[in-house]
Amino acid sequence: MSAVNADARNRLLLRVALLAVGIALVAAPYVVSSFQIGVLSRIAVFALFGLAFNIVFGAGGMPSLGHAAFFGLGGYIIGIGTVRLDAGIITVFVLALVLGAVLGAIVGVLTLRSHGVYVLLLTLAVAQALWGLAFQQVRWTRGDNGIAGIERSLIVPGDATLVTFYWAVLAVVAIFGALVWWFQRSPAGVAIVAHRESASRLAALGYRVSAYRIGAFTVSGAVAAIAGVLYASLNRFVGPENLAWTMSAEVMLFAIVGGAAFFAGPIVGAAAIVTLEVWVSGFTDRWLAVLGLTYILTMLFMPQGILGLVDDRRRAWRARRDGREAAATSANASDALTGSGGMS
Amino acid sequence: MGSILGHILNGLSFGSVLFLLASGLTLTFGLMRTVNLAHGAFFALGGYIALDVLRRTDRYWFSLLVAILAATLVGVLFERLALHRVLGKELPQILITVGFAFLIADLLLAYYGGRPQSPPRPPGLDGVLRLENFAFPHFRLALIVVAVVVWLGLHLLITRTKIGAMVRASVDDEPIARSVGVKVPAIFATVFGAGTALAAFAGVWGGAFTGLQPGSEWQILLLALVVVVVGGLGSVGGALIAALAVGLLDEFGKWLFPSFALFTLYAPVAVLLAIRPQGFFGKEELT
Amino acid sequence: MTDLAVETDALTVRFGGLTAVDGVDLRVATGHRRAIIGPNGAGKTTLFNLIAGQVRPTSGTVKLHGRDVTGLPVQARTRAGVARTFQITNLFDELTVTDNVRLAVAGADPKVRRTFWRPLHRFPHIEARVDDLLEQWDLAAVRDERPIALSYGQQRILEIVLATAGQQRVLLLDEPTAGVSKSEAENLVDTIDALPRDLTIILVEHDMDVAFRIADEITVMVNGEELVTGPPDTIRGDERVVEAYLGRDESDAA
Amino acid sequence: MSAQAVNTSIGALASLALLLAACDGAAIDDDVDEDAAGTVTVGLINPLTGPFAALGEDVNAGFEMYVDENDGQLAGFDVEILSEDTANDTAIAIEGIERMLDQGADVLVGFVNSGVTYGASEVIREEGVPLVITTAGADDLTQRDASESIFRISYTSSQDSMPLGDYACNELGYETISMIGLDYAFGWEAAGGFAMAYEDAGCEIVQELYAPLDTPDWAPFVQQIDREADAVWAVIAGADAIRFLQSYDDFGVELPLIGHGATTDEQVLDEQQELAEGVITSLHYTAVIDNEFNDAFREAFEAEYGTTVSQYSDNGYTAAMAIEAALEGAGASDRDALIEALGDIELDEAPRGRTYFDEYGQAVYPVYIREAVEQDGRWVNQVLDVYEDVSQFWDYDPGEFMSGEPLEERRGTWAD
Repeated sequence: MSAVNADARNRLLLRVALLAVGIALVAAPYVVSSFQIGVLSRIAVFALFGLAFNIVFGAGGMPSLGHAAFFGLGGYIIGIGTVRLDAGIITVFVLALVLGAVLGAIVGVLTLRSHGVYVLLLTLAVAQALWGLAFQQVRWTRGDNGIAGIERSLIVPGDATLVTFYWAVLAVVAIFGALVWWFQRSPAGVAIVAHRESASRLAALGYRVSAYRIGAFTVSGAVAAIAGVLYASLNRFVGPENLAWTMSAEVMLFAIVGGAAFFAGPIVGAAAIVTLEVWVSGFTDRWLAVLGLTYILTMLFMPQGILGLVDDRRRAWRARRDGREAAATSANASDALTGSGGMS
Repeated sequence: MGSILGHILNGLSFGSVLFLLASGLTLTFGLMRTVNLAHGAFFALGGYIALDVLRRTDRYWFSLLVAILAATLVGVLFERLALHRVLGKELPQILITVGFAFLIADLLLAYYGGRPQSPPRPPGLDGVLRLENFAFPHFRLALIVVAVVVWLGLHLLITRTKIGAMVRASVDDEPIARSVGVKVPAIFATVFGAGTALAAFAGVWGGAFTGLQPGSEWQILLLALVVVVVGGLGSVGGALIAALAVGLLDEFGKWLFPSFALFTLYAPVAVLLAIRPQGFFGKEELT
Repeated sequence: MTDLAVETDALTVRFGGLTAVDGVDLRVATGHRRAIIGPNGAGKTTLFNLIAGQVRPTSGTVKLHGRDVTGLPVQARTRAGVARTFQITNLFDELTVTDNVRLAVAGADPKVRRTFWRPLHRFPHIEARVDDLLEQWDLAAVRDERPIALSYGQQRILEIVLATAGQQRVLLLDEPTAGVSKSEAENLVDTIDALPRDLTIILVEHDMDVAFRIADEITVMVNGEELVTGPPDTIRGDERVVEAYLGRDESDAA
Repeated sequence: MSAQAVNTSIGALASLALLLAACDGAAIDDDVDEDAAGTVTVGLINPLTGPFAALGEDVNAGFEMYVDENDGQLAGFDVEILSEDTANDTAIAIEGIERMLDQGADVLVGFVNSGVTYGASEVIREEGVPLVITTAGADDLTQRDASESIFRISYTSSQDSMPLGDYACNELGYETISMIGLDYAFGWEAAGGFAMAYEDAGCEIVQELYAPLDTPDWAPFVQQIDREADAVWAVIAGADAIRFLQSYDDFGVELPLIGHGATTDEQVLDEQQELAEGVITSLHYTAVIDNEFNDAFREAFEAEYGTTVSQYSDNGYTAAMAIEAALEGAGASDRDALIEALGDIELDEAPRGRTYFDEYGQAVYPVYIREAVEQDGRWVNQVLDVYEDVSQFWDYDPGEFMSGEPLEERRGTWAD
């Protein structure tokens, strides 16, 4: 009975907190500078990219190092579509969803026989191959020069200022973020997590495991491509760097730093890493070294991410309050989380 | 005739460079199950240190030795202080090595600047073998020999000494390995150190071939990964055959269809991984 | 004879040079309970894997209720009515007990199984069945826990719940009491014994007492071959069985 | 479920707070003291990490040195210098630009990678801030995509190759040439400029080869060179240039080698040394231009930084001179005044020689025909000849030049 009360209270707390974050984000332009609006926009786009990635990584347990492929694909769809072919924004979004999903399905099929580090290498190879295509198929991509002049006004109805564009990005991110949330709670979404925990058990329950693996990549690819569309319109540019493997590594870092086992992990991770980058590059050119240290320290001391730490604290606090010995469960839980980000 | 022979020798010598780049990577993976994505950074570290010492002392072999020792030391420290703490966890290992690569490469850039540099060829190997209608540099011939020697050394190390078995036992079950008297930390540090030593050697000899500049660390890593993946993760013999095959393919591929080079390298690797994740010569893994 | 739930014909599988299962002709009538016993390495679990679909035979066929399923993958056999538990507990450790059961129930319903736009807990008919199962198996109190928080006996029970949630007609139990404490094992055997009689059960068991208590018939396997099949009493007195076990035990002890 | 959700919100709130705090720290107050003479804020935007870091460092060093030589003032204005790393990535560059604009940058100087320049040019145009490009070469930045606020003190990719087309055909007497270059826009445009001028001078391109950027082994390409040609023309930069010359030497290609200036740039010449001996190239700069301004620049730079001057440090240095001249002309440091004045500047005391902008914002300057030689123990690009007032359109009519097919798209058509 007290559990029910606590549950209701938590729900209420959650809604209030979400509302507060939402209001703060929407109202941010009235408080912060235009530079900071740019940074917030970037965080929002990366958060969506991270959510998409985490379907495969955190939930599905498949370490992709090739998600830049979907992200860059989305960028080139809006780049080639609007700058070279005069397509409308609806077409761009539909194409990004469809082609992102198709590429996702292909990658999903290719990785069916792979596990762990082999998934990582395979996805890396696919993304690198696409990078090579983008670099060399100059007639379409303009190669190294990339495609500039992507209009932000495509996404914003009416007047495209930095602020209205930011709101538009927030809206798109919120919509697709909510879709990812629904997806992850659906039977298919839960089955993807279950496949990570035990593929043999899932198959014995009547699920075709390969379909759920492919499904994870498909949905992930589609949403990542949407994030790529937003990123290209934020920069008004798309080039081979949108497909670079460092982009794939960075999105993995977002998920891990935030906490891959949590839905909001990639959001928190994107906010933390982008903020760190912006802050560090403000006073030193050695921000790559700082980024490198971040990778190392995160894996050594915070493998379950920021939310994992928060979660541990909360469990410990609650355990103390309940006067229960909680060390064991907490330790177990965090072990499980660490493992879940890894190879199944 | 001379032209075909030239192409074959070229392909083999480039393949030998690829094998040198990949040998340390395949060693650490094969024995420790650790994918060291900082491999390219150790390559650069070796190359830059050798150049630095050479400029100060003008003694080639001394600078080569210093570079290898210094990189090995860094590798051993890195293994002890960071990598060892995530023993057996693939993903944390991968991200830690990525982070270390960023760190090392950025510090190298800060210290040595960004101008392209190139460690010199070893003394005495500057010449060119010239036959009638055919020229081939001594250094490239030497690389082929060195690749075979390195392969032989690794092969013997793994099959003829107990170290291979001890390392594998330690990876599979550290407590048991400890209980039968294997000094697990020392073994891992040694193997990782050997991997970085090979990377540093590749940085000096392979570096004389490929040059050094910011970004080399990833370029070299990606090349090495292709070789290691094609050969089969952890298979030293596989890596040698794969390196030579990729070298020859690259040679003839560029000769026949020069414009698709980047794409042609990665697309077949992706397909190979999809069909045979363990590569051509890797052992099937039960997972 | 059409009443056979499981029927294998000359079922054989080789791994490299090793013949793990060698020409086994297993026939289990619908509603019967069959135990498969034998020394370690006799091929019992492999035989299970062949029936459930985890392993494909080198030769021979597997029929379920008269239908040839030899070429079907695991999930298709599950849908054809075979359920199984695993020798080592095999649950979704990061999901709650409820979600474990939900997935099991949803697995039998293609419409739900393939849904990706509606939360798993918003299917009333699934929820009703999940609640029933949790009640029926005394798991309601731990429904929000992760499996790891359950006792080992409860985990084994949860496995049986998952396996039977889709109302399968053949249940394969792979050493259900292995690693379970004496008192919990007792409880577990009672639970298995109380399963509906129209459910065909095949179990691999090390513990003779359990096998003899549950099974209507017992098959003894040695070196991948079927040594003898018969009612418990016959088996108990069969010299070949004693010899197989004793011979094996001696070599084990050595 | 709900526990996780609560986490979610706590985490999100915490990170938002973190973000706002950090951004606050990053925003430097832009109320620079406005004394009588006024202040000009210059934003340097160059790659300081990644493969082009050395180029960015040299540009920044050249720029800063000129400002230092003038005691931190240009035309009586106090100079405040901001600097951001492009990291060779458009998004990072844009972020840096936005930060500098936030901090009140009046003029931007930089860019090495043309793609990044194109990507960032939208922001720059929109903000109406003048940009002086110091390396990025894409022809169209000052041709088909020219903008009144964008100037370029460095070359267009094809500009410096065209004089050598004339020189190779008419002075060196090579009637047939095989071209080899890096397979990306810079390579195609540089090769296109050379080929067009060379063929219009009456000679013939017989082969066109391209190798990908970062080609580890140049042997397969070098061996394909047509040995029947009179000479080889190359455009290969950075570490590729070292590897290329090594292979060219190893495989005993006996043909004379000429090329774009980047092939034996001062940044790689120290490594190439005798491999580069006798290679003739064209560029708007060389460290050994013989005039008092260049002598002073070279000596001061080498004393300060300990490395050789290069076209990049010259580009940075000359960019500072251009901004000084514009401040002088405008008498003000606001963006519009600077844009207006930059178009009219004329630099007579630049180390490279007389330099001014054409109506598209592209520098017109002398182009040197240079030969790599060893001089007093150092390797330099000695001046053989000079073409004064070289425009990005060479001797062609700008309208006709731009109505033709872009040079980058003519890749692969020259040898036919």
